[in-house]
Amino acid sequence: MTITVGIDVGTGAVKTVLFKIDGDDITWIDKQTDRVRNREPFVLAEAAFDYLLEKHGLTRDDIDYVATTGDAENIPYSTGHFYSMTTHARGALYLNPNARSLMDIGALNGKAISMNEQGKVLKYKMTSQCASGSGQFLENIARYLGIGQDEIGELSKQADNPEVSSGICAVLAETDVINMVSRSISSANILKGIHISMAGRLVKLLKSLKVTEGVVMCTGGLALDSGLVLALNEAMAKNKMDMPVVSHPDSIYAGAIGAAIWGAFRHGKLTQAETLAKAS
Amino acid sequence: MATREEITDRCQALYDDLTFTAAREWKAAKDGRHVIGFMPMYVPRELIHAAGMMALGILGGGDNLEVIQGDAYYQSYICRIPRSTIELLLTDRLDFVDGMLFPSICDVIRNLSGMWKLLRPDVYSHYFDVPQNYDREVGGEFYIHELGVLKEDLKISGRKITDDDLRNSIALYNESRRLTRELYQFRADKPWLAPSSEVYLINRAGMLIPPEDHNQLIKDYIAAASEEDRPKRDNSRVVISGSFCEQPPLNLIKSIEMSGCYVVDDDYMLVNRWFTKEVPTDGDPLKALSYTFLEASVKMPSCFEPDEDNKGQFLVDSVRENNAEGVIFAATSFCDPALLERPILQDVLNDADIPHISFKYAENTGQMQPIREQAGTFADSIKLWS
Amino acid sequence: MKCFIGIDLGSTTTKAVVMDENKEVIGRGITNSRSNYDTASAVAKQEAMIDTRFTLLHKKLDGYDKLKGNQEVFLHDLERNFRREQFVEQLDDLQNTCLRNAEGERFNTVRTDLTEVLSSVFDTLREESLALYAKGAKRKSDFFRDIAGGRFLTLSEDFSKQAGINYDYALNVYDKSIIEVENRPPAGNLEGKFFNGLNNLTKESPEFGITFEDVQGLVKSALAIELEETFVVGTGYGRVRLPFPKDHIRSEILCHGLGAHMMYKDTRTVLDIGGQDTKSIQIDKNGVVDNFQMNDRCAAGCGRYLGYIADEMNMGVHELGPIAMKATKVVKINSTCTVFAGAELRDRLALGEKREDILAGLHRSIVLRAMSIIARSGGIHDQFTFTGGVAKNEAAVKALRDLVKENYGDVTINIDPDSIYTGALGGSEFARRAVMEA
Amino acid sequence: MSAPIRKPSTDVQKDASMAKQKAMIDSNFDRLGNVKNSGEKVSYTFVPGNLNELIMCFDMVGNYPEINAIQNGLRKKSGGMIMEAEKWGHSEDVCTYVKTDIGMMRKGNIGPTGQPIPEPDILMLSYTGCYTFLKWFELLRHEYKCETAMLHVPYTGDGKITKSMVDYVVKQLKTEVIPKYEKISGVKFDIDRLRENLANSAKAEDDFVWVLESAKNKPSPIDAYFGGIYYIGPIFTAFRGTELAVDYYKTLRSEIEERIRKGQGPITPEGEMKNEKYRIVTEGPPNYTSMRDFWKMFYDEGAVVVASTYTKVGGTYDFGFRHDPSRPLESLAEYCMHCYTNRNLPERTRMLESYINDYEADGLLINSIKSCNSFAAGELMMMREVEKRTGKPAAFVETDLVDPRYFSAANVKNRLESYFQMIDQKRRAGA
Repeated sequence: MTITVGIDVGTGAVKTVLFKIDGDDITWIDKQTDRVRNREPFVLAEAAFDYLLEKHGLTRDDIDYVATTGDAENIPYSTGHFYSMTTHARGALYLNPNARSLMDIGALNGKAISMNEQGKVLKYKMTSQCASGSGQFLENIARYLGIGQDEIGELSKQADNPEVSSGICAVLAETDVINMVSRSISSANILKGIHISMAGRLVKLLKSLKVTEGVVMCTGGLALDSGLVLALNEAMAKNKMDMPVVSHPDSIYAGAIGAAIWGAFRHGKLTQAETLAKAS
Repeated sequence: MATREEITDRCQALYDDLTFTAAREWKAAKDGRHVIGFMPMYVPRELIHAAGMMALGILGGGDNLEVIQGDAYYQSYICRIPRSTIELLLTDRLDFVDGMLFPSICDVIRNLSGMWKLLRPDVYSHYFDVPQNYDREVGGEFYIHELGVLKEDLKISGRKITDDDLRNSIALYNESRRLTRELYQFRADKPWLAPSSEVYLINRAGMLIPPEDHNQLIKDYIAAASEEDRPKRDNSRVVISGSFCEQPPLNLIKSIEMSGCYVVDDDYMLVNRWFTKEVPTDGDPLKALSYTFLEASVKMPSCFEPDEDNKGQFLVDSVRENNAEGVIFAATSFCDPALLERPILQDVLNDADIPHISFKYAENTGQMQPIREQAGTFADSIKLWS
Repeated sequence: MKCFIGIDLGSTTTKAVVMDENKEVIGRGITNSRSNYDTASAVAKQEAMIDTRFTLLHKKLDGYDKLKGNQEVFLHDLERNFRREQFVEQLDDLQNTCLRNAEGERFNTVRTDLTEVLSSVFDTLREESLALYAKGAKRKSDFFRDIAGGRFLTLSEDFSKQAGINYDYALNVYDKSIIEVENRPPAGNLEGKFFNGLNNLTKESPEFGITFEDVQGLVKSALAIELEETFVVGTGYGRVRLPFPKDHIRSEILCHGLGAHMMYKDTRTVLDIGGQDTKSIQIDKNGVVDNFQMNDRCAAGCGRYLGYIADEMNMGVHELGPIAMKATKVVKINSTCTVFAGAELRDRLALGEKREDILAGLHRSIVLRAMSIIARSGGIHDQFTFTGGVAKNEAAVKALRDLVKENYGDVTINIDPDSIYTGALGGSEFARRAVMEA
Repeated sequence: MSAPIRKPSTDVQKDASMAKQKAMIDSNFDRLGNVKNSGEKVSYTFVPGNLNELIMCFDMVGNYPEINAIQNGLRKKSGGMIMEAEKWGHSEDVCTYVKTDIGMMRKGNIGPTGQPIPEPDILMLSYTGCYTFLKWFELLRHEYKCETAMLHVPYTGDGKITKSMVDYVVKQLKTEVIPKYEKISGVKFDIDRLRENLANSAKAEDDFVWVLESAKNKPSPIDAYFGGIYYIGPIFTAFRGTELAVDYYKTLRSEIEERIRKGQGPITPEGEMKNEKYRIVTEGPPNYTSMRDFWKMFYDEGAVVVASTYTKVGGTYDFGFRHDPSRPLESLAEYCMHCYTNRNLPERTRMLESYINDYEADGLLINSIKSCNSFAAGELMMMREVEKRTGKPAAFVETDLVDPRYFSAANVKNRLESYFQMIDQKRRAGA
């Protein structure tokens, strides 16, 4: 039996999970999210780590593998680091065994990743260049419109005549939105417009991976935005891609989960190698 | 003999020096010396050398040059190398250069040749065309003529190039290409002994100092590096493709390695190993250069591939020969030749079952996180699945 | 009296200038542009008209012996008191709006606590307003959103913590309410605010030896002068959205050129860094535009860049400059994208660079972009004038001075404290010419 | 595009050439759509440096991917095609002409008029003025695995065409292009047929140049940018060398002679340009996806384009070049090298300078195109030079040929308005 901790240090939040893994028997023991909001992410990470251990009566020595992912290559108490696409793929598969691809929608860029049934990353595509259509942009606009992060999804779903901004640059797109407000376009239609353009970009990424089967999982900070998930499904239909895009209440933990699971896997490999070395 | 640190420190200093002190000093050391700059692609450096001149590679401004004038001349959707090169020119960092060659790379560099003529009408500059037709009678003849024109132009050195001069220079550059290939082979064999950032710096130094000096430097490096005991990491082996013109910041090369990849082949500064075989040192030297160009050039996106079946095969060959596990397409943003070629190469790799990833960079890319992320994921999959 | 008005509808702020028949500027007003352009120009105009009243009052007080040469100070203090009246008025409005928005369904579970938090926040804000507008106090901005907003965020975080509720709620209520408040033109009753202000002033500063009754009449008469909107010219980014006929609209290039010429008649090169536009303009000795260049499709390096950075660091945009001035070195920032600069900033912080050094780098990178645009338009010709919102940022000005010197040597650099009004000033002159020189 | 406002007596003639032009362009699409029945072989090639006279010698029908992209842009179909190509892995950074074509292919290769575009029997890589072309046809060859003829046209980097360059191109025609065409078409090359075609070309070219130069009149009877796009259609594509083209330019010329006689300005989609307020020279391609909006911005301000470089992409005839039946292959070689973007920057700058002076223009407007580096790289340098040499102000806007994402109407309008107001202000100050 292996006890592992997965720590995902992201731009917006630090996610920490505790797992007990025994071969294929994977038990998720606990989880913790801390929004960064201008605090020091590494301090948050360590605090969350210790908090979870204490809560379950564990010490650092009890942990077989501390696996980090995200912006956490340099955490001193980590056993090993996995890059976020590796961990999101595995996490998505854990959350939904039918997932064969995922869209990771973060604050600054989006990624589409395809994987096999064991969670191995096959292909991926990232957005780049300019930040219009990023999660950060959506957050800025929502704040400007006076809409809470958790309200965005429901509101966007009420859109009746979405207004899509043409802007390639986030700053200019922001002005487009201000112009929309001055033309009395409703917040619902503005948000939906942004969702549509984000979804268009993401589905474009996914399409280039040429995935044709399985479920498309949403992970990352924006996975809980139901309006975006709807827009993604609409964009899939428009592109004649016959796969459902789904989210999971724990989607934001995908990276941390993946890290914990890969950590256990790697731990197994390492102990095996050690045993072999001792034997010989 | 110099230690590995001393060699790489010297190369790092050459790399960091945006005023080209080494070339300036070479020029100042003797009256009548001339320096000819060239953009990063094939130019017949043998001719320049034979004329008693130094061929100086102009590879942009890197991530340490503040570009003001250059941005005034270029729109945001043009790659970075021409703008930093203009900046180098307008800030008098190239004031000692006696001529500029703009080889056949792309539309942007081609137009840069005209900008040079407008900005520095009194300094020799020339768009150096190479044939895209590989028939000796057609492209070959044209190219011999182009070489002849250049040979004439280089009379600004005050020295007439004899055939023997040229044969000697060819021999010297044959040696340079052989050593560069040896360096690459050394790295492919033992990548932990020759980190890519070091190999890059050694290779790059060849653009900035005379070939005699550089040949010795490569030898010294290989000797020093082979002596050392450096830890071998659990890295995956990759080939870099698409970086033939604008150079990545050194941090990017380091980041790729840090995130778990050993680079075992690349297309940085191809001019150092452009010919895949020796240029004959007997017979008519211009013919020798021309025919070798037609028949033994490396493959890269600026050159037409007449045989569809052969398109992209070079990359598969490189992966096989170097035991690589995948290919990283690292192309400059807005680089039409590299980015348009990429889908074809990816198809070829897919057919050969070779995994690949791709990202874009600029010479001044400041954010390495997305790059580490991608290279790291690539390395992860080796770590987890091998 | 005849008033010629120029309105510069920018992407972040809207400015208005009132000019009289004699080409004298008698009033200036500014507001956030935000979502409603009509409101923004109405507010800016109203503010300029208020400022005009002060100018008129100034004229009335000129020969008023009882103040013994203290007219300037007196007026300044009166204006400060007037502003406080205005501030409290808007604060009340904001509080009411917040409370109304807190009625929303999503606050059901926390309403009691939230209402309490809000009340505590506003009570504190009202108390603080005295100090905020006290004699000699420095305010970081003239905008209600900036003054009230920054403090609101800090206070509500503290009070939310005490009340044990998530700070997001208060934040959300604020975001909803501030827009409503901003889009409501301030209430009319000018005289009331003048008199309240005057009343406070006479109590606060007995040293003037002036009673309320002493100047009440003068104030009344200054307010009674009829201000005729003789001709209004609109300019700026949003000018096409103004409900003006075509001959009342001028490009901001012409207006900035002319405005700069009016401030400095020997200026030849004008740089304006606005919210999402950077313009470099070459003008001749008459203020006629010879050439201009603007940033391209991407808004990299414009004023909004600083806004993003400020958001990223959770501070007001006005605080950036002073921090950057403390830098001991300038960290190189390569990202030209406004939004990605935030990511680069985090990268640098993670690498252990100091905040002030990074900020110095960010300011330099903005100015570098501007230098390229200047170079595109033909370089700098003596004298050089720097205008726009960013001209108020000392770190940007420092970076500009350094770079101008590095690239063009010793050049006279003009920066007027009122440079943000340059476009509106040019507009008002166009308005004056349209009538007086027609 | 909606129909121009018609005025009975005068515009009937205008419509005659317009209708003729449209019928010609459409007829080529018809011919392409009908190859299954006709059995004609299909040759793909590019506009700059195209060898239409030669291709005609082999009875082949020409398909011009650039023209398809333009037509798809005008019909607002290009945006979806570009997205399609990007979905298939093409970078957002690269040329949208290519991506429109690849996207069209991926979507079933239905041409802009709704007719199918047949697969190529041969790709004629008339590699002129642009490296992107090279990659473009390598991509198509990768897809279709068909015969490809590569014609390397040397760039006139030093501003001149040398004998070695001409020999090189002629040799390629003889050893690469003609044999491949003979093989694919089964038709033996007949140099006399080529001479005949070239003679037709030269005739049409004379009238074409006359049309372009008619803009020297005040007011100009034509718009040499927006209107010019229609005028270049036949001569830059499948019709150069045909009698049809000779006829078209004759008709066009007589219409314009009539307009000059009556002192009329150009016809625009918004109606006749009544008051020529500004005379402008343009550099760079237009934007096709919002062409009407773009043109209207000129119309609203009374700006007429009197000379443009875009109408020289398929040959700089106004600087003296004519196809010459007496030197058939040499003249084809020289034609290729004479195309606008195959000229070096100093030459291009000189051309612009002479346009400003010869056409008595008020200034230079550069529409810089995101997709086309051949045009765009260096335009800012040219702008400065032209300003310096002519003393006339220049303005710079950025759009794209066929990518609707790169046309920001508010942005472009703001700049154009500012520019025209500036010229106006200067004029008043000078008066």
